Amino acid sequence: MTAPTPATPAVEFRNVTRSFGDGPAAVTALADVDFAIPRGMIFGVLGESGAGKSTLLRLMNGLDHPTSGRVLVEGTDLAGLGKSQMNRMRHRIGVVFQAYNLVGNLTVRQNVELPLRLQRRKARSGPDSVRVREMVDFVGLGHRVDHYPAQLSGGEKQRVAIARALVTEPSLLLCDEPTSALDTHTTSEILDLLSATRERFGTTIALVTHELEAVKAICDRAAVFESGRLHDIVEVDAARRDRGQSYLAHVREVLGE
Amino acid sequence: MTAPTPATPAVEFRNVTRSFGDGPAAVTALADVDFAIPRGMIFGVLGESGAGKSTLLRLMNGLDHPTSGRVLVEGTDLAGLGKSQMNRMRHRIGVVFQAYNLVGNLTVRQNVELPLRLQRRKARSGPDSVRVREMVDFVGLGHRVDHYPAQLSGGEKQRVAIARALVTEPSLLLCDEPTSALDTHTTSEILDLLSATRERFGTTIALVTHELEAVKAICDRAAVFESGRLHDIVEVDAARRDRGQSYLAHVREVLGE
Amino acid sequence: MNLLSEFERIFGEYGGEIAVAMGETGYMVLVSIVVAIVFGTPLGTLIYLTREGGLMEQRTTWTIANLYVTIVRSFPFLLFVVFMIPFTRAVFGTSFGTVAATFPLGFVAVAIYARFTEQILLELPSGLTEAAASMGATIPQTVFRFLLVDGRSGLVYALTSATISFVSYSTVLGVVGGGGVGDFAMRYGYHQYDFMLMYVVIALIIVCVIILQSLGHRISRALDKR
Amino acid sequence: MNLLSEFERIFGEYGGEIAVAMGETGYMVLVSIVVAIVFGTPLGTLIYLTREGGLMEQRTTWTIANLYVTIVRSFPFLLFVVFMIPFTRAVFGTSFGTVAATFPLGFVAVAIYARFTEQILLELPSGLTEAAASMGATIPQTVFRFLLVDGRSGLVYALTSATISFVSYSTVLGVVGGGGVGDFAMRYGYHQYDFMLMYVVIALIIVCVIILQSLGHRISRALDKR
Amino acid sequence: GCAGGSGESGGSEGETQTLKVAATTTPMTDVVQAAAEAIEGPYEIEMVEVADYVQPNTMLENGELDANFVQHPPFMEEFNEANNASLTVIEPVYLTVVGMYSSKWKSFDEVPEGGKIVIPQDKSNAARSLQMVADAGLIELDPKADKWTVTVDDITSNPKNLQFTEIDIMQLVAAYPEADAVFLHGTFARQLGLTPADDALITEQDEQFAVSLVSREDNADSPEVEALAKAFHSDEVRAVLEEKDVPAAF
Ligand SMILES: Nc1ncnc2c1ncn2[C@@H]1O[C@H](COP(=O)(O)OP(=O)(O)OP(=O)(O)O)[C@@H](O)[C@H]1O
Ligand SMILES: Nc1ncnc2c1ncn2[C@@H]1O[C@H](COP(=O)(O)OP(=O)(O)OP(=O)(O)O)[C@@H](O)[C@H]1O
Ligand SMILES: [Mg+2]
Ligand SMILES: [Mg+2]
Repeated sequence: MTAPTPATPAVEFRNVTRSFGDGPAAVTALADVDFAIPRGMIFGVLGESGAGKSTLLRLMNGLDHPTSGRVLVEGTDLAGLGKSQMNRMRHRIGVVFQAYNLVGNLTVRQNVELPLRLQRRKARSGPDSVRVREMVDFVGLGHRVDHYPAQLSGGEKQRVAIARALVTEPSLLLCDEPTSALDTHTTSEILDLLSATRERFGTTIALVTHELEAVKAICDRAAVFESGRLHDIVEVDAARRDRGQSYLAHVREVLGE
Repeated sequence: MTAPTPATPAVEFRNVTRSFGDGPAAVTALADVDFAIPRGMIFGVLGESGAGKSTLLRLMNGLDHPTSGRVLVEGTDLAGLGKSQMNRMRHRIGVVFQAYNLVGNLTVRQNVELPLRLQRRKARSGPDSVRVREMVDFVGLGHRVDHYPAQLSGGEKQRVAIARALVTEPSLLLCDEPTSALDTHTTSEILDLLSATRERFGTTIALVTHELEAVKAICDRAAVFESGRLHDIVEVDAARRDRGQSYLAHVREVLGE
Repeated sequence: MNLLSEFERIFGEYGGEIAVAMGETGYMVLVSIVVAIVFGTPLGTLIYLTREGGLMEQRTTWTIANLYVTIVRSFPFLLFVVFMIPFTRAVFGTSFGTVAATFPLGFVAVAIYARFTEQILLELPSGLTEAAASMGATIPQTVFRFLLVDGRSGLVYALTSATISFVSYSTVLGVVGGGGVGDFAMRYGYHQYDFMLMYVVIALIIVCVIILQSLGHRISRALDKR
Repeated sequence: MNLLSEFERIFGEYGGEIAVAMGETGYMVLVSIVVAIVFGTPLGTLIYLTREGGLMEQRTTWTIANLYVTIVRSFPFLLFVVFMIPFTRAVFGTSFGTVAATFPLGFVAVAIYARFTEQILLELPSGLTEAAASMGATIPQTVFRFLLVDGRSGLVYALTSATISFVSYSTVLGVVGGGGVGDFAMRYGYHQYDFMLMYVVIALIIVCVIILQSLGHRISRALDKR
Repeated sequence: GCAGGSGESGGSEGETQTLKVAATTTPMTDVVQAAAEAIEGPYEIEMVEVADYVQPNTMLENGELDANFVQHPPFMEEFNEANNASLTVIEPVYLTVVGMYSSKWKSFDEVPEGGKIVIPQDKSNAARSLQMVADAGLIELDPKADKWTVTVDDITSNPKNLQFTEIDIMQLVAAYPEADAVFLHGTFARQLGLTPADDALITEQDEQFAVSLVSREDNADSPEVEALAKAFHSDEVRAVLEEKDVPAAF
């Protein structure tokens, strides 16, 4: 399962360093990171807690800026973009935050609709409204569309965040531990969805995760970070993939009853 | 590895139901749940997203109340406790929240010290201050003691939350996906710590997690929930436990390079 | 003194005038509320956006907007009313009467509510603006679809609180013939030492404000889904 | 008119009196700040705690505390000063002078700041009180070690905002011989038609307030680590 | 010129012309109301109630009013001088009996060392009260200073070391219970159940302090102000003043 790799990569980091604070309390979140994500690839980002993974993603859509070095998305240096150019760029980038960042006073449906509205697509009717419905159904919250985030469980919130990121069919998708609060079963469904999204739209996906199983399941390649340094880039052996088991059966198998 | 099981269980649920709202939008988070956690046991709680796991934990320390049925902790019905009795009970219960719930204006050290301060133990000096230091060091944040939560990564925040829950050496520890934001390596260290805590203090631990590996590694028994119903209770086969591998090696192994 | 017969006397003798005065106060306060929403909310949002580290950091704009709010709020109100007279006259052709009196009150209302708005927005979690940015929201979109959405319950509660200030400020407007219940209480009660009348009217004001307050409270709670 | 020579005249002729008046205002505002912190913060916290769905839900207490705040804030201030005269006299032996005038101002300061405190606490995330409860924190512990800790920047900023209100209110106190710069501006500027003097004094007030405001702003930012 | 006059004036013949007259409190407002009933010709009076003594003059000078009825001539002169204005007295209407009152002492001689004397803060009324205290022999005033514009600074001798507090006219009543002596207008004294004759330590009823109908130089001779003057001299007004126990100045 090799993704198409046209000339310009979807994302390119050129000697990127990002540090916070100065003096003895300074923290170097990323140190001289240099790599590229080819278009259409599902790219895993691995690393221990605090290794710089979230920082990496934030740099990819300009929410944060490198202390030195350059970040290019689809060949464009983010540092060179004006405000509205940046906004247009971001319309093509979906993000699932580690902390979800849902809008508390909007219902599930409204949260998922939001990015479409921002892009002035008419979400009330037409194919977009169908798409909103589809996404919410897909993440298993069809019966909760009119509930507010405060009424949802952790995993349910995370699923809303995923639906919100996917609803615009972005060409680049940044996922920060998108299944951390999800059980194995839901996780594998989400991973399937990510995989299918790439298949159908050629979406490039950067996937931060601690679950090696997830990397194994859908990533083409994964970068391993250690204390801000790019330690290694690992190619995933597609042959070792396996899936499709009932949840309880899986539990029993792993726990050995 | 069987835990001691004295007569009164650490936690007991008697036909507990918890539902939210009414009418067609009503959600039954837990339906007629009946089980007990013997003292000194590490008890896994498994279940898909929205199955009722967080609700279960919240009921165990009186943060939430059953719609019907009774919750007993160490033989005491929580519904019958007065305010100060409840507080004293809670002093013996540590909680790691799914959303961490750190105090944003307190440093790492101050956050960890907090439960000791509340119990009017002198944390500035004496063994408690050593213990704070120890816990912070243990979760690998010794060099970040004076940083604030906003300066930490997701996993680092989670580690502070764990240190805070453990610092008082509680007799009952409630962990809501305590390693969801942590990499495999840190996760296994935390699991070791939980295991050692039980060994040393006889702490009863309720561990909500999606990581079957975690259950396999340290739990004695696990309950599987499905849409609010207790679906099954699984005994963990201790023989199948295995651990101790370098992180990268583990990555390579799982991903098959 | 027989309280009931006192009430009878007061409402019998002054009932009509009290009703007119209530109407005047209602007018002044209502206009202030509208003006506070229409100009105060944007001004407070502007201060929030252009502040150091804000989404639209812009020192000059911030300084001017912030200065307006600070100056108008710290100007002794009675003197502010006097200060505004030439402008009031230029706009309304007259400097007295309820309508003209509302003009200076409007400026104060805007300043008060702008500050409230800023305070509410400052308390919103940073994840909210982060989410907006990540979706490529323009500044207006960030404001209307994120900040004001999650800030709405706080804004409504603050508007209630501000309205109470407007009522209190409106009582000073008797100086330029603004009328209103406050002025009525002053005029008949205080200046003519009919203390019973004065306290009855004040009680009326307070009752209205309490109703307003609990209404604002209720709406605010209903709007908060977080 | 030569502005410089006007200034010379004003400060030459009234410099000493302006200094005294500034001192009086400083006294009134300082006392208000202290009283607001000492009584306003607890009162606002009490309203927050005893509200419907609050940590210490208690209808009667909430109603009384909330009523106090609403009534004092909506009472036309000048009339409130008059209303308080008997009490002021009972406490201070006199109802005149700066010290006595500060008495009614104190009540208003408490009410204003209590409402601010409540508003700030309401905006804090629910995870905070949840964490406190889970650790078995008593109510005072929840307040001092959680709510006031995470609310501190908002509280400081609100105190700045409230202080500006106190300055504004203090100008009304001239009527009971409270003195202060506001009264000075009224007396010499307005009632004796020295408008230049009036605007110079107002400018002085505004400059002081701006300094205060930026100080409050700075402290508030420094305290916010969230 | 007639700089605006009153907004709705200058209508064609047969139409009623509305005259705006400002007043602050009773008994002035009662007088204006009585005058409104008494006025003859194609005029009607609209009373503008203003809770302040400066605004009626500013408004009148600016042509927003046709006349006002809030003050005595010295107060008006003070305004004219300070603001370069051209207000002019049309008719004195009633006399104010002012006095110094005390809740503690029967006569000025009993006022102790360091006694607290509360007086109004506006210049003319302040001068009036100081003059009364001087007449009682408790202080001496600079003979070079004008009798009706003296200030506390003109006190040349104060053997009892009396403390003077200047407050708003409206607040004088509140000062009565605790001051050693307080300046009160007749109407305010009556509110406290005091009568000038029985209760005042000293009274004064100088005719130049008659509360007067005031207009501008540019409309003083106009027919409408003439009609106003006549109305303020009517029997209706006299009846109101009698009812309020205020001595008429006409
Ligand atoms: N206040 C509420 N109003 C309505 N429904 C609620 C409320 N709180 C929780 N729920 C619902 O109750 C169910 C159980 O929630 P709970 O948080 O216990 O799930 P969970 O098992 O912890 O899920 P996760 O793994 O996603 O965190 C969910 O469907 C959730 O949406
Ligand atoms: N504002 C800040 N000030 C100081 N240090 C910061 C700040 N933001 C992030 N850091 C530090 O930078 C490092 C990298 O953070 P980052 O959030 O990228 O980690 P991560 O790999 O996503 O970790 P996790 O898996 O725990 O989420 C961490 O050590 C973090 O504490
Ligand atoms: Mg992260
Ligand atoms: Mg949960």
